[in-house]
Amino acid sequence: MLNQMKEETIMNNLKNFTKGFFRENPVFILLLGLCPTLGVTTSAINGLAMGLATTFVLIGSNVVIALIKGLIPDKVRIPSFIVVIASFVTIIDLVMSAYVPALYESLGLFIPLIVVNCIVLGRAEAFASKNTVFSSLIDGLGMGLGFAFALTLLGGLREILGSIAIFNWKIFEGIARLINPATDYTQPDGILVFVLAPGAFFGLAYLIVLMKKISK
Amino acid sequence: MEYILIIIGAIFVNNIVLAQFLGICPFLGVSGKVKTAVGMGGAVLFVMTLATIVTWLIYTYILSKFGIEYMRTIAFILVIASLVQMVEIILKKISPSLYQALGVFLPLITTNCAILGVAILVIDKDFNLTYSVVYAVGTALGFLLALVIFAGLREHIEKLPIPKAMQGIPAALVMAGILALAFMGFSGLV
Amino acid sequence: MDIILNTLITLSALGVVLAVILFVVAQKFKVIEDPKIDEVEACTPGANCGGCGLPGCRGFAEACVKAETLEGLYCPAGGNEVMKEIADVLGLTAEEKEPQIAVVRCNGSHDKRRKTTTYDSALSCAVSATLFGGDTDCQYGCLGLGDCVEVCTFDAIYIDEESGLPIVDEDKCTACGACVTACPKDIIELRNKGKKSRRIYVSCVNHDKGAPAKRACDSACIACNKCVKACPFDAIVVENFCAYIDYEKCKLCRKCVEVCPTGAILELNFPPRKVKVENTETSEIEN
Amino acid sequence: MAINKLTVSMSPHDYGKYSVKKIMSGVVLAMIPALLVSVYYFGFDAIRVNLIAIASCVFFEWLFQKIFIKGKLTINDGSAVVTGMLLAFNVPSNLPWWIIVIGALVAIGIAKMTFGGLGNNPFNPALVGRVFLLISFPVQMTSWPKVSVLNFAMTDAQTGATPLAIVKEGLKNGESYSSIMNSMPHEYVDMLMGNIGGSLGEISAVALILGGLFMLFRKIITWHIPVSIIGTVAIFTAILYGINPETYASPVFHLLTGGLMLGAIFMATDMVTSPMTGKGMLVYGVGIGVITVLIRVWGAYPEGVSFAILIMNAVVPLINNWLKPKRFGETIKK
Amino acid sequence: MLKTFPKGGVHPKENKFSAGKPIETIELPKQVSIPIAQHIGAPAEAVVKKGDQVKVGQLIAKSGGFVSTNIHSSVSGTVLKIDNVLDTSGYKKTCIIIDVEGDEWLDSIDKSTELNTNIDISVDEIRNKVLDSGIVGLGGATFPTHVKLSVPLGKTCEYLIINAVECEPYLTADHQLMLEKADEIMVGSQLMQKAIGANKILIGIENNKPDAIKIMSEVAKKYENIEVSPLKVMYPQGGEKQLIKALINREVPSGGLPINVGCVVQNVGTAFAIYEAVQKNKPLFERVVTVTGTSLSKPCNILTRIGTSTIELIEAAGGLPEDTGKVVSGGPMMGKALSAITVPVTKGTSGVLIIPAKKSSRPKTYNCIRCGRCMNVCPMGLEPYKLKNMCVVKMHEELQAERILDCIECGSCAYTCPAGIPLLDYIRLGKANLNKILRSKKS
Amino acid sequence: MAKKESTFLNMTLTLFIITAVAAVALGYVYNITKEPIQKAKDKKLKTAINIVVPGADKGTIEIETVKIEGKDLFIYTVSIDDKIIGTAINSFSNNGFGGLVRVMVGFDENGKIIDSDVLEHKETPGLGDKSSKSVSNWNEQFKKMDISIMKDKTLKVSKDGGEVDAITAATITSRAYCDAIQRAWTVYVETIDDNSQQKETTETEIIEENTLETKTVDIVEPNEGGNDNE
Ligand SMILES: Cc1cc2nc3c(=O)[nH]c(=O)nc-3n(C[C@H](O)[C@H](O)[C@H](O)COP(=O)(O)O)c2cc1C
Ligand SMILES: Cc1cc2nc3c(=O)[nH]c(=O)nc-3n(C[C@H](O)[C@H](O)[C@H](O)COP(=O)(O)O)c2cc1C
Ligand SMILES: Cc1cc2nc3c(=O)[nH]c(=O)nc-3n(C[C@H](O)[C@H](O)[C@H](O)COP(=O)(O)O)c2cc1C
Ligand SMILES: Cc1cc2nc3c(=O)[nH]c(=O)nc-3n(C[C@H](O)[C@H](O)[C@H](O)CO)c2cc1C
Ligand code: SF4
Ligand code: SF4
Ligand code: SF4
Ligand code: SF4
Ligand code: FES
Repeated sequence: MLNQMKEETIMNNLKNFTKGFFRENPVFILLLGLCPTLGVTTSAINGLAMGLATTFVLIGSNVVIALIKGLIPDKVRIPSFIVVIASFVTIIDLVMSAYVPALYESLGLFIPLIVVNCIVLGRAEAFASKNTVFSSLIDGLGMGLGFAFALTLLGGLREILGSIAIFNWKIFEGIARLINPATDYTQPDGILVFVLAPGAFFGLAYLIVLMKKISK
Repeated sequence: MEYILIIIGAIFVNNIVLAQFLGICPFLGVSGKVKTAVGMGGAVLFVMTLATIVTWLIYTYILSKFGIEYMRTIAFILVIASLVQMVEIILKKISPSLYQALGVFLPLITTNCAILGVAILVIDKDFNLTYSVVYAVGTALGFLLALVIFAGLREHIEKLPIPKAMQGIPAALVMAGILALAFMGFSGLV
Repeated sequence: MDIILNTLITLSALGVVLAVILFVVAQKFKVIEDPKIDEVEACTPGANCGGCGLPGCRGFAEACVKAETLEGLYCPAGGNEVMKEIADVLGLTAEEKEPQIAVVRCNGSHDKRRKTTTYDSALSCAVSATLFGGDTDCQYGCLGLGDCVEVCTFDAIYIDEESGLPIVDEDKCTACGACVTACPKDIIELRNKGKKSRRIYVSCVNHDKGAPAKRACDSACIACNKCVKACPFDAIVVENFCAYIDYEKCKLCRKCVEVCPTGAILELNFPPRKVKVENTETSEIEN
Repeated sequence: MAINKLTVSMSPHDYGKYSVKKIMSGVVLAMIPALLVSVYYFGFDAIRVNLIAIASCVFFEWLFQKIFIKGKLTINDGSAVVTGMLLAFNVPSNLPWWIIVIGALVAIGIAKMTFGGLGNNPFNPALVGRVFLLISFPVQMTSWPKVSVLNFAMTDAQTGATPLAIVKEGLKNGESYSSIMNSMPHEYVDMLMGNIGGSLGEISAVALILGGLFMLFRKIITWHIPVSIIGTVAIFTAILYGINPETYASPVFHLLTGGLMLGAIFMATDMVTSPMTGKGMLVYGVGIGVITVLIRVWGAYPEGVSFAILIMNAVVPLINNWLKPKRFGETIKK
Repeated sequence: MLKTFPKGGVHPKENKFSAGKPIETIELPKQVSIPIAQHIGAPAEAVVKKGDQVKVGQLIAKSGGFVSTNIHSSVSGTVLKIDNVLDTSGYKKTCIIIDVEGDEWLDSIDKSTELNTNIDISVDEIRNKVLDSGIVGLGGATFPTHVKLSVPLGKTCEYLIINAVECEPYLTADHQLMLEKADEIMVGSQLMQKAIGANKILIGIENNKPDAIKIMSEVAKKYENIEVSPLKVMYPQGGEKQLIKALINREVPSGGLPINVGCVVQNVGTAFAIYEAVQKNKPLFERVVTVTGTSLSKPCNILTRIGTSTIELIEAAGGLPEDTGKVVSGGPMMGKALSAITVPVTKGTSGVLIIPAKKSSRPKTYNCIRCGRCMNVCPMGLEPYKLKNMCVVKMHEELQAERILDCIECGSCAYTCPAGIPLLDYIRLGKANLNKILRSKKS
Repeated sequence: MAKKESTFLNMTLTLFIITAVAAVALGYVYNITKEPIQKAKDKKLKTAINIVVPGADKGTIEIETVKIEGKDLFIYTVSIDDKIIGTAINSFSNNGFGGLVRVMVGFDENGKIIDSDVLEHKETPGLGDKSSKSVSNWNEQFKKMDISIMKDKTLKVSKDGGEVDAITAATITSRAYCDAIQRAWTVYVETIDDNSQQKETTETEIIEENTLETKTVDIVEPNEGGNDNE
């Protein structure tokens, strides 16, 4: 009996965890948090970093909010949540600028803007304020990783098309080096649009189409 | 002249939506109809200007004074969130007609990252108060322009037989992409 | 340490000040919308088919949340399952409905209904219906231009190339009724799905007298009354030169099917009969 | 008795003489003079670029129709050919084939078929393709081969800049307009006839105007758009030139160089992406003219017609909403 | 410069083959089917039953309401049955079917042909006679004329406009009528003028009928206050709103009637029918029909009894050509394609047009290329391409705001569209749907 | 979950407590990260200088700020054991394709360029960004350039009759780069020449190698203006 219940919660948690990737992917399906999605995804690594930073905030705020949900009067719920979220954002902001300054710089303005990312507040409202700490954590992790997944995918796509590279590894040049380490081959530029603003829109548009097809 | 250049730059060259990627959610969300787009744009213009002034003052006279600049994110968002609320209440009292026009959009603005983004940008750019206000107005006008143009486009294609897979957001994003491409023509203007 | 102190003072002051302000404006802090609406909306299929008669799934969710009982509120697309979920969310009880399905009451496939004219206008049943009775001599039958197909959000209905008639996909149709309203000829009807999806119905709606009806279409109902006499349960009436089987009364005995001289009565999903029957061909169309 | 089954259709039962196919083939015809000029000056390369562009546009049109719009195929309406030709007209004649193919893919795939094909695209496909290429491959897209009469040998032609680029660079370096023009290797006559560097279809103003007149005559286009664009550019640049003839180029120069004629006559007039009413067309044309001059004079790019047209394309729905035809019976209030 | 309406319009090839052909009569048919609904408004109610003997001009169906009118027998004989018969609408409708026996007219009808210009008769009497005789507008809409002759309270009518435009290609019935019955038309017009109290009669004739203009102008001199205006040839000048605009430069407001600008518009045929009804006591049971077509050997104008099968008219015009693809009741722009050539001629049948198979199918359709041609030719200043799209996606409120109900269904838009889009098909559908919605809102 | 009743007191109190807790927590984190942030900044600066003046990371750096055309220009004098090994100048040009371009130029004691690199720019990726070392080796050509020999000339790209090969299709950026170097050199010459102090020097500070770890020296941050995004 007990076992079964446990199993059920595990299954539930697993569902909470995986839904963020496809069925309820914040970017492709829910269309939330599009600014960082478009703004920072000039490369896969940027996308991944942004995604992970958001994940951190999501987990943190979800957990804390799930912890204190019973103590907060209804009418100051939102401001309280915002404070919690903003605190985590500030933490990640400080930490990143201290330990990964280069990455921090390339993400720029978008780190503080995690505060207004609708996913974070949305999750706090819709999930964490109603569920247990543990499942909120799982939910935050799932959603966050789903977000990171989307950003990495888009970043990867733009990087491949725009600079013919993936995770900063230049594909043509890399292959040429693998074959002949001494080569002085420099690869041509990619399709520049994809590292610029329009490319972000195009990339996301067609990824959404693709994702809808896949998740069907 | 300088102010005009800031405004032109903010509207065309570094359009907040098409070049800086801020405020995309409302850009996609509230651009179904030209009428609502104008309403939202107006609300953003109003709140963005106000929020920029208030946050600039708070930053310069409180955070900076105490040496706690790092608290700006948390302070700004708190201020913006309550500002929006206050605006809503006050508007309702003093100008019901304006409230009717803007009211529904106000709550959406709290989570519009363009507002917070501009508040932070003017700090980053070390603008003084006048510059900041001009910049905020220009940016908001840019948002309004992009939103209205885009709403026109979306109203137009809504009536057309777009392939099923592309309907809605994907087609809108492609149009936004082409629009961004076209707006690149303005680069170097300022 | 003074940094922490400064932070503490500033932020707390900010917090308190805002709280005071917020108390004043407390009522209005967030979009006042019952979060239950979202929850209920999440339960709905999200197809926005309008089958419930309300503007989209969100409209339905709002109505559910507002309503005190779920009576009269039914999501045909989601069926009883969804209604149960919604009821659970709202702590109410859901109405159970017998599952229904759309049936197309026209048997006039290309080979049974000869074309007398060529239609050459916009490919829409509604347009065609404003122009004339149809490109066959039957002015009641299906026009075959697929307005019903167009409106179905579930891809549950398609035009069969060979017969030129719409066919409802049993598994996909949710009985939302969109096609029923779309058909300008009022051919489509929602009927109880029946046990094991077995159904019997008169697949014809023509109101011509027997002779012209038969001339126009081989499997028209000619109002011969044979089925009325054959039905042991009084489930069949003939009105305006056309028979109609009441699905509440019909017990699926299939006697009427056997006696119908034109094969206008269709039976669906029955096991094959042991005894030989003449007009099996009619059931073949749908299967 | 009737031998045939009677056809039943709604009125009207008679039809006018225009068809999409005829209109499109009319545009192709109108482009022939400009094409001939480009062949004259760029040789075999002009043909090569045109063929590749047209073939790939038609191919992608076919492909995307297969994917997106199952069922009826309408590639034979000729619009893909027009798009292909105009794309070719808008690129340098020495562009590598794969870049042309990418341009065609963008023009047809992204700008046109995404929206459901002919007539649904809010933006001019050929221009989307061109601007996409310009921004993606600025090196290749801005190396203009020098013109050389009837050069059919496939030698690597020398590259030179367009008059607009020469003037822009010169002005930016602080030279005066008159001194730039003095050292400019081209005369106005060259610009009129096409003896200048540039995209392969934009060089000859005369050939383009000829095509425009043909289209006007055949009622494919109306005068509103070309006249308002050209007029606006002329007036705007004349004012600037009047203010300071040393830092601003003359209106004649602006009219004859770059893609202005090509844009005003062939690209801004694309009915799919331009306003419906005459008044709307005038607003649209003035908008294009103003933006073109803004970009040419103060922007980073030497040429702004493509961008201007695309930007005004985006405004077309608003213009259409705003400037509607006058309704019958509107004057008297009920 | 000849007058015309300022905005829109097209000029299709005129093809008036039957112009100048005198009005002929043909052999009586063996059987006629007379629909009880030949007019706008409520159908008439049959007052005869199977087996009844009827005479020519005898009332066989009584007006079924205010906007409705009487139907008379066009032949003498026995009522065979009352049954559903396929008619111009494409549907089977109730018809009174009469077997023809001889040609016995009611005694009250004055069969003489001499002109009676005496219009010393009261207004009420005119209206009653018009109603009794079952007169409807013969210009196409078949609107019961007695309704139009009753000017609503509070409105005054300055002009009676006689619509002799006949802007439809091919058709020549009105043209021929003017050539042969100019005087009768004038008297009929004066009767109407009297009924509505108009000061002046304007007759608008398109410039492609110079002979009619000449005769009518000449005859008009004999009467007071009648003016004949030649007009530039432009379809759809015959539409009453366009005609009013062309003649007196007034615009009927959206949703309004001509009476809102002080006009009543009547067709020449109607004027002649009123003459016959009032002066000769002759109900409306026959009319002039143009039978025409490029492939027809003898295009002609025929005076035919209502209820005659279309095929008999075609036989009289030289028989149905082998390659016939489409038979249209009316002109090519507004006429209705028939689904069978057996349908009976009604009061509204102004012509029968035979179209060869080659020309009978519509042009290939492409997507709309937004060329704006439809908009430029729309005489009502509408945007047909937009209306069509909105009709397809069922945006009914927007359709109303875009004034779809103003569309006069002239077909200029569909005629001119280079993409071959059946614009009018969808616009009609949208209008019908919108009207349905509006009606249900009202109730 | 039952909703908590909202009263004035508990609302204020809750917000107060939450903000207080947040403030303390953040202050704590701030204190922890303060040093690493400072260090990261210093390191960034040092790395940047080190590229153009090798050995800077082991030396002491003296910073001087000069205002030209409303923009700050920084002069870093690098010395090891009081021996000046070179001067790095954070110079700029407004004429880039995307506007401002900042270039760090290192001069040896003879006024020869040791090396140079772009610090900050808004040029187009794939074009103008080739001026950056991390993207291409285009700016290698400035290495060891003896700019002093052109006392009366300005540095120009070959297209304008100069000696610098422009980046393909990015002449504008190349010109801006030359412009920045030219400016750096002018400033360098002026600061070397003690007499010519017309330029208003705003501040001078010293970062010393050993003290860096402990002392919090307020470096004027070179990266003002911020990199908006992309
Ligand atoms: C619904 C309807 C109501 C009308 N009511 C009147 C009326 O009250 N008085 C009148 O003089 N004409 C009336 N008319 C006649 C119109 O003015 C017009 O003459 C008739 O519809 C035929 O015109 P058409 O062939 O241009 O459509 C009415 C027409 C319709 C369709
Ligand atoms: C597009 C269009 C064209 C018309 N053309 C004619 C015409 O050529 N001659 C005519 O008598 N009526 C024509 N009508 C009908 C007139 O609008 C109007 O109904 C008629 O003149 C009224 O007279 P009636 O009631 O006597 O028929 C046309 C109507 C429309 C909508
Ligand atoms: C999208 C785009 C971006 C460009 N970016 C730069 C740039 O960052 N730096 C630059 O010098 N030129 C840039 N250019 C090119 C300039 O417009 C100009 O053509 C070029 O600098 C002239 O150089 P050339 O003389 O080598 O042809 C860009 C061009 C395009 C189309
Ligand atoms: C006058 C005229 C101008 C045209 N101009 C263009 C053009 O600039 N670019 C293009 O892709 N297609 C052009 N077309 C072809 C066609 O309209 C275009 O491909 C549509 O935009 C595709 O939907 C033109 C067609 C016409 C009739
Ligand atoms: S077939 Fe008809 S009832 Fe069934 S789902 Fe489709 S539209 Fe609804
Ligand atoms: S069932 Fe009705 S809607 Fe469907 S194709 Fe037949 S006529 Fe059209
Ligand atoms: S919309 Fe109506 S009125 Fe206008 S042209 Fe078309 S059919 Fe005629
Ligand atoms: S005429 Fe045809 S193609 Fe042209 S705008 Fe109208 S509907 Fe579109
Ligand atoms: S993420 Fe920027 S507005 Fe939503």
